[in-house]
Amino acid sequence: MNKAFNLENIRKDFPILDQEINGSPLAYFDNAASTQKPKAVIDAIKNYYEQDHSNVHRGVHTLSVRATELYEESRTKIAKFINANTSNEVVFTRGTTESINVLASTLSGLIKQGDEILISTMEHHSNIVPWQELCIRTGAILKIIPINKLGELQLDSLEKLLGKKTKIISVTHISNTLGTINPIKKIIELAHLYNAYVVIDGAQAIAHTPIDVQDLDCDFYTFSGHKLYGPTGIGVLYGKENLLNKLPPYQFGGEMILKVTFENTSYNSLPYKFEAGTPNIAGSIGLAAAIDYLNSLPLNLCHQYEMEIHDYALDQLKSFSNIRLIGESHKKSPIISFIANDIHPHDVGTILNQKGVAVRTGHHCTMPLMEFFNISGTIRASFSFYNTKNEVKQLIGGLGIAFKMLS
Amino acid sequence: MNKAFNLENIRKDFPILDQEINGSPLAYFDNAASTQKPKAVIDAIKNYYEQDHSNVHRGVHTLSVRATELYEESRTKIAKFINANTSNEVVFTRGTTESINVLASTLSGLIKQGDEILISTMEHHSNIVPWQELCIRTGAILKIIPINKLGELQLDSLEKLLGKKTKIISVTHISNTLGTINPIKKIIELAHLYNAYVVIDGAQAIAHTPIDVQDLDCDFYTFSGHKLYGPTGIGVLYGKENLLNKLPPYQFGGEMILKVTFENTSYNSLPYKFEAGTPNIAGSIGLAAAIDYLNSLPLNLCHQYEMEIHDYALDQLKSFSNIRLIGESHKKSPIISFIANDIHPHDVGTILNQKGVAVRTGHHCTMPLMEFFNISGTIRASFSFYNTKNEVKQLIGGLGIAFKMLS
Amino acid sequence: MDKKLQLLYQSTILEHGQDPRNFGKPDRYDEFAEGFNPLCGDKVNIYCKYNFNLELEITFESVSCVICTASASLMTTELGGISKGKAIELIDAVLDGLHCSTLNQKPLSKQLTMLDGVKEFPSRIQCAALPWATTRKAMIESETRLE
Amino acid sequence: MDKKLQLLYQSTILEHGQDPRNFGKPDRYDEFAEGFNPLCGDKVNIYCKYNFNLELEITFESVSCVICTASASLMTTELGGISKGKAIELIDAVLDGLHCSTLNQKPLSKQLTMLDGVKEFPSRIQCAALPWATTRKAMIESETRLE
Ligand SMILES: Cc1ncc(COP(=O)(O)O)c(C=O)c1O
Ligand SMILES: Cc1ncc(COP(=O)(O)O)c(C=O)c1O
Repeated sequence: MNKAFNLENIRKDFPILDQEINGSPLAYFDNAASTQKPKAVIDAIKNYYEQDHSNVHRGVHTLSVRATELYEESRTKIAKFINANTSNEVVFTRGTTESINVLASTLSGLIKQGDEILISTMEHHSNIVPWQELCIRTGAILKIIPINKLGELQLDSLEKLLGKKTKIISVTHISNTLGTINPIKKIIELAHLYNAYVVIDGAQAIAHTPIDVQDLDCDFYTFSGHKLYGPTGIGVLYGKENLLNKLPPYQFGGEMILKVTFENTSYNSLPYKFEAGTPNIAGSIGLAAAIDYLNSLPLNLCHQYEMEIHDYALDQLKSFSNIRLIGESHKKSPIISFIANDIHPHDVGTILNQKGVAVRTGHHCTMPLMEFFNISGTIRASFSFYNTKNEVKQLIGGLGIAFKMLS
Repeated sequence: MNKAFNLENIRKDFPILDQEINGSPLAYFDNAASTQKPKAVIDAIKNYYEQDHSNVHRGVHTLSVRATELYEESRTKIAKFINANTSNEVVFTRGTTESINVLASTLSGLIKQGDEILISTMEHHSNIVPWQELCIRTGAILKIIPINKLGELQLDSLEKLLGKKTKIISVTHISNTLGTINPIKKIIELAHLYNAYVVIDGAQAIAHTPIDVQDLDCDFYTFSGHKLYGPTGIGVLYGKENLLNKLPPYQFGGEMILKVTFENTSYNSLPYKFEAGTPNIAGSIGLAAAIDYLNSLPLNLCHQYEMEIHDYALDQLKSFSNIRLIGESHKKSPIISFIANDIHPHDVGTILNQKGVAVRTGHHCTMPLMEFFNISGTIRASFSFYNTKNEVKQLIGGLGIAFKMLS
Repeated sequence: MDKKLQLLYQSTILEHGQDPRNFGKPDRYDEFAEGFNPLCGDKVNIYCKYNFNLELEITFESVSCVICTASASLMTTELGGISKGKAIELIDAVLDGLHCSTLNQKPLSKQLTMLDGVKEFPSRIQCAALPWATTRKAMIESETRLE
Repeated sequence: MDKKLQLLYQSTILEHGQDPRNFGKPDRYDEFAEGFNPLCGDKVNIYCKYNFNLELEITFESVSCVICTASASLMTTELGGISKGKAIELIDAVLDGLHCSTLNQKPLSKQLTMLDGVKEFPSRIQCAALPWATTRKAMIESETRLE
């Protein structure tokens, strides 16, 4: 890639960024919750509805053929983006949460009482509760891979937890609260020594690091479109073809069947087996447009730039003596979580918003992690390549006001 | 409502209609598969992404508040549209298929071996296969309410099938293949005599008849946004509040929880209990925009007009001696299915499309119904209030060519 | 500085938020409820006790933001010493004022109407409402337990 | 009339579609497979038998559109009397011609290249391909059964 990184041009691609909030320019630092959408994505959805919409897979007429082609092209683009072996390995879901639920539900046939499922202390609720439910249903045991005070996964503890009973390991690639990048390639290698399946929660990673599922050799990888500059309501479940073939369907209805009689029903092949009913056609097309957009950028430079902004913000934050960082892993993505002495994150968030700065405050759907750090929530600033140093200054200025007001 | 029905203006609201297919103007008669979107819906999605997008329910910042308000306003509008008692009774899903799957999955705790589930011969696969799976899981028995040669549900047979063992009746409000309008109010009344729960598949009905869930007294009502002039990837599960409260959650993760620890997790209240993960925010907003749009029309006149088009087409079709109608119920919605002697529907569909006419051909996801009529598929023209008599003439002309070519 | 913010974080509120009254768990209590805001993780525990005059003594514990803590603290100062019936009336007036109308138009003490500042911050209304709703829960649930 | 349509529904195709050759189920057969197109409901049953010279005798039954029926009928006239190896080669050439390249450029009989007309109708390609893919399945699956 010889393309140059041009911040100004990039910002023009995102219409939402150009607005004022409470009289100040918007500084959007809530990218880990959801990223904003480039014009290309919005236009793709608009064009689809204005020109090509119809139901997919079942029609001989032109609009139906166009919609089907666009839908399947999207799948192929996504497969290429994560380097899947075939586009059959890309199942469309509503998002990461549904992807993990599909797995926890359909894998349960392979799980016996006493089997063990491993997750980590830093998981998002979406990667905790489905497995808790699986354990309740099957009598399997949920084991927790611990983390250290820096918010890093303890690989040596993982090695001790692994055993013949380990059937599934489901860990996040990047922590949405701490920013920690987990050594998932190593984890996958270890897990496979014990023939355990590995599920990766890629909700955060997909936007900040290139994903190569074949190189990782992960069994399943999950992510949400809305965190990859794509639409809401669309996500991906990647699974190795032979594994997806082994699993039973998840939902039942149109598209996913081959033949239905009242006595007997047979199922369609991959990926349709997992896509019952009319899918989110516009969502898939929008997600593919997001990927096209990202591919048009110097993506590695974008990732580098995000970390520059992260490092700059971290540096600026050091000027406050009352701040404690939550998450200081050696390998980090552009997310900063912190607390400020006795000041409640919510109050800080409100004051920052009054200054145009959007941060997320609270537990970030990681309550067990909050318990580990013995806090009720954090203030989280999460960055994208469209953020600027000036916005960071705005954040720092806002924090100054908040701290003055609240202490 | 004193508004006049203005076809020309309405057609201008739907950008997709203004195009040529294979050199002829598009005549879109595939509305039962999916309706087209008015500009108001497309703009609502665009505006949302350009101005207000953020993740919902978890933020103190302005965009998050706006997104949440828009999302919840959408729920309220939908609740009002179907006259739900409270907006807590409106759960967002991907579509009808998911709504029925949620029910078949979460109701299974109430079902014992030997219990009976009733569906009808005319159901869509999405209202068959989930119940077949429920029966396999629980040992319940699936019973089929028969229909007559006109494609009408046999109420007297239903009365005979009903009994103490009947736990659930799930029937379609309007058949997507036959156009039959079922007497669901009567069915619900009968079912409740036996304390059976009634699930209504409203996928087709929602666009063609006003729905009042309280008047119907149905326990559950399901429909898809994309068949109501709204976006893909969004649908609704309506359930009576006390019943939804009784059911366990379906998917697990963010939003649907109250508190998570590794030992124990408690669930959020309605409707969030059923909405795990980031929802299809833009989809909900688009669906509400569709409802606003419909409410801006003289909706009863639109429904009347659709039936005029239907009657006109039916009349024109009578000029062909080789046509056999499939579905001749006395109460019908604007859907016409037919076959033409030995000519295969697919061949007819292809030739019609060459003349700009979009119809659906095949089994319409109702294979058991095809078996009942001993056919492999039909040609289906399904109408919307944006269709014109000229388009019907185009259909009739195309059929003439097809029949000449193929026989 | 920002007008709306100053209304939200008035000195009374800040003072109650940082130095709450009636904070703590009593040895003995008649009614109890736990309040939780899943959106931000705020937690409030409410403890109600009635003396021989059937007058309320109310305390709370919380891990919560300034708004929630101040609201709880103000609440305890308002509810202390009145009857349960009166307390529920007052609670309902406040909850209605927060969610539906305004506190200003209600016959409420000046310090309570200050909570109106939260109106400009929709996401914070539930912070102010949580202690009141939790107290209501404590009082009502104990009745259903008695029934 | 429409050029593309006329290419799709050429007289040979219409004729085979309406009066298919080698239609029916034999009393005895060596290989069998059922083909199904879930999109339109088309069904094809393929029956293969080998004579003492190991030459193929192939018949089919179907409920299907003109394109599918004609394709099956044409196929049986092409595959009848040749060896299984040759048959699979031919099948692969046709499937490749339909899905990836064109039949025109392949060393195929004139009547087979007529199926190229389907190329202008993407949703119909699987109609033409179904009988061929089903025959391949019949032949290949019988081998795995023997192994
Ligand atoms: C690490 C992680 N996992 C899972 C999720 C859930 O994603 P979604 O809400 O899009 O289903 C999120 C985002 O909220 C996340 O950050
Ligand atoms: C009667 C009926 N039920 C269920 C469905 C399934 O709806 P969806 O595919 O939107 O989930 C449809 C539409 O295809 C339908 O017509």
